[in-house]
Amino acid sequence: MIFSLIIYASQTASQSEQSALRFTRNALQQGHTFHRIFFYGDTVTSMSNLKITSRDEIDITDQWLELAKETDLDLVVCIAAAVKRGILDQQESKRHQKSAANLKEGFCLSGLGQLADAIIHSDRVITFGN
Amino acid sequence: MIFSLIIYASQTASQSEQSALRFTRNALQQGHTFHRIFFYGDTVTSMSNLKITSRDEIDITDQWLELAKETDLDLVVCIAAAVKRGILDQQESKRHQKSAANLKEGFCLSGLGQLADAIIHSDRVITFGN
Amino acid sequence: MTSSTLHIINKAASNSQLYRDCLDSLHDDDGVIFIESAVYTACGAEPEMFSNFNITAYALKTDILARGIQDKISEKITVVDDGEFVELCCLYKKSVSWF
Amino acid sequence: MTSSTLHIINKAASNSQLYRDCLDSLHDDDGVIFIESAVYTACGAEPEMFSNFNITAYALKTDILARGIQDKISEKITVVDDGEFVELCCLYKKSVSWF
Amino acid sequence: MVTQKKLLLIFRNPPFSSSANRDNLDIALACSAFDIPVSLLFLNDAVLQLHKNQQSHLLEQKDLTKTLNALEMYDIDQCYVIDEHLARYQLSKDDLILNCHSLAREKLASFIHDFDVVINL
Amino acid sequence: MVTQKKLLLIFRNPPFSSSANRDNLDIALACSAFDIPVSLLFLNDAVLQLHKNQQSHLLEQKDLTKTLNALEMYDIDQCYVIDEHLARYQLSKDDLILNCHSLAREKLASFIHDFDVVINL
Repeated sequence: MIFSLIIYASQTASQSEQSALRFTRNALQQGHTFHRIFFYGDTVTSMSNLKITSRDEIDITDQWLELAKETDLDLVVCIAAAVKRGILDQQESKRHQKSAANLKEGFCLSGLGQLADAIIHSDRVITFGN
Repeated sequence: MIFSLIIYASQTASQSEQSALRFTRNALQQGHTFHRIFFYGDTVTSMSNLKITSRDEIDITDQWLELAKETDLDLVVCIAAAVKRGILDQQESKRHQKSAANLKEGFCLSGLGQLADAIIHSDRVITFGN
Repeated sequence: MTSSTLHIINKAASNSQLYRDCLDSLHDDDGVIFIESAVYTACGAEPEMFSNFNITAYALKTDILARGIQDKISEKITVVDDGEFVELCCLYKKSVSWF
Repeated sequence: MTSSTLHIINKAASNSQLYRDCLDSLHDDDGVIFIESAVYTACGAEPEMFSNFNITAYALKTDILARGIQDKISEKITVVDDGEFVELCCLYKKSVSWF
Repeated sequence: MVTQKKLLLIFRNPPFSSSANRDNLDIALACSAFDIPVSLLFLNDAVLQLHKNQQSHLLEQKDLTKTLNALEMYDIDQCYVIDEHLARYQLSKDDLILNCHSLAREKLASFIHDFDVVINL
Repeated sequence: MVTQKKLLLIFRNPPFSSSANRDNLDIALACSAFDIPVSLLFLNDAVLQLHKNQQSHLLEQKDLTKTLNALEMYDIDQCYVIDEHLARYQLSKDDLILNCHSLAREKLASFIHDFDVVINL
């Protein structure tokens, strides 16, 4: 079965991103595939590479990247949600003449069209939110 | 009367920061003073200088800075809340060997001791949260 | 200045647990002010839930006007402007925010 | 595969409006799964509120164990592990998340 | 060939309280541009988002009303509210900025049942 | 000379659901270090934060239990719960990781009345 997920919750404010990650791991183990993981709303602030996680805590964002390495997940961060919260890739940073880019490598900024595409091409769309 | 405020709400997710700003403006007009405005929790993500506000929207963060210019407000962003959400000043950026700093100029990173100090030295502590 | 508390609530009454906790926390002579989405609670019959208490209920004018509900505010509610909200915070000895 | 819906709810029952909306949305043969803070709803008497419906109520084992409430789960609730949660999402035709 | 799926977007928040309503509207516009048939359901406090006479400039916020009014241009004309939820806020359909279908609360479950994908922000 | 103020921190969230409980605890520790007398009130769902036998590692989260257990070291021993809220979750004081005073719900208002500053996250 082909899944897509929408994740809509600040990482610091909820367990949603962790629930979504566990769901993805388990679905992949069962042989299902993922068309796309779409990060929307306040979730996008997790994808900052300036974030500092203390040694006794686990950064869920890095676990998405590890999983993506093994399984070719398409991790899309909503570009409109990202730029208004100060999460920029090189291109957006240059375009808006900002001093830095801070989107974690491995995530990709793109538009809501990617969510529409995910709805069209997935058997199931599951939302994890808060 | 001496006020301090705690602001505890993501700017994108609530009206709280705007309510706090209006409160501050009105209190200053009445001749009250502010010992400190303490930004805590998800509020701190508003203080990113990488944030892009579209032309038809108003960036509340900049209005705090304007008000602070006229009235010498002490705008403190909780350092622990900030670094774990990827909001860094030059010093934290260097200390954690990160590629950039992104705290908006005019805000200051500091510890929860500043909140304790505000409680001790203010006649009223008002929380605006979400 | 009173020795009482100003309770500041900013969510709609559909957050019923928040309202129950706030009600449980109301002491004689406390005040409640409805701001942000809580101004809807100042409409029609809703303020009834506060009527068992000897408290004054206020609602913030700016938030009422922004939501276009100025014609629906209950007569039991004292509508205050932004300046008067500040004055209430001075009048009451402390505030408790419910959000 | 059924033509029914899996309702995924993740808040404690103190969010009563969320639960009312979810209940109003339950069609015959729909399922409900309690995850995250909603697993508390699977304790004791709480699942009663779902008993008027011809639905199956599940609760997520990992979230139950993390909260230390494994001994309190009602017999009416089917406890599922993370893998079975995925299977439920396949079994039901679509999901609606309540948060 | 991909079968056409019917999408329902559920709104649950009052205006100015979170970015969810705007985020959900943006999904509606994007999906409509991809020819996905979109319906909008304003549950509970979300009916307040449709209230006439809002003055968002007082809160220095962007006006969602404009986007809502533009929905028809995007061929999104399937908007629903629940009678009982309107009544709770003493609203009638005339008080709303959109032309909405009203649903009895008892019909909600079968209404939702008919969609293929539901996003509930 | 500054008068000593009594601070009450109100907790309202179940565990793992938001950062509010941890943020509130951090305020408690900081204020205690400044010799502000601190009391903690666990309202409603927040009593669940005190439940024994939690296994936060299953959710890859940091354990708040350790910080709660350290409160006494910081001379914070004024922790309160409401009888009725415990009962709602079929909990007794023995199920809690902290030694809490229990309050009748009817006493809540006068309890809060006695503090000088209240932070309710």
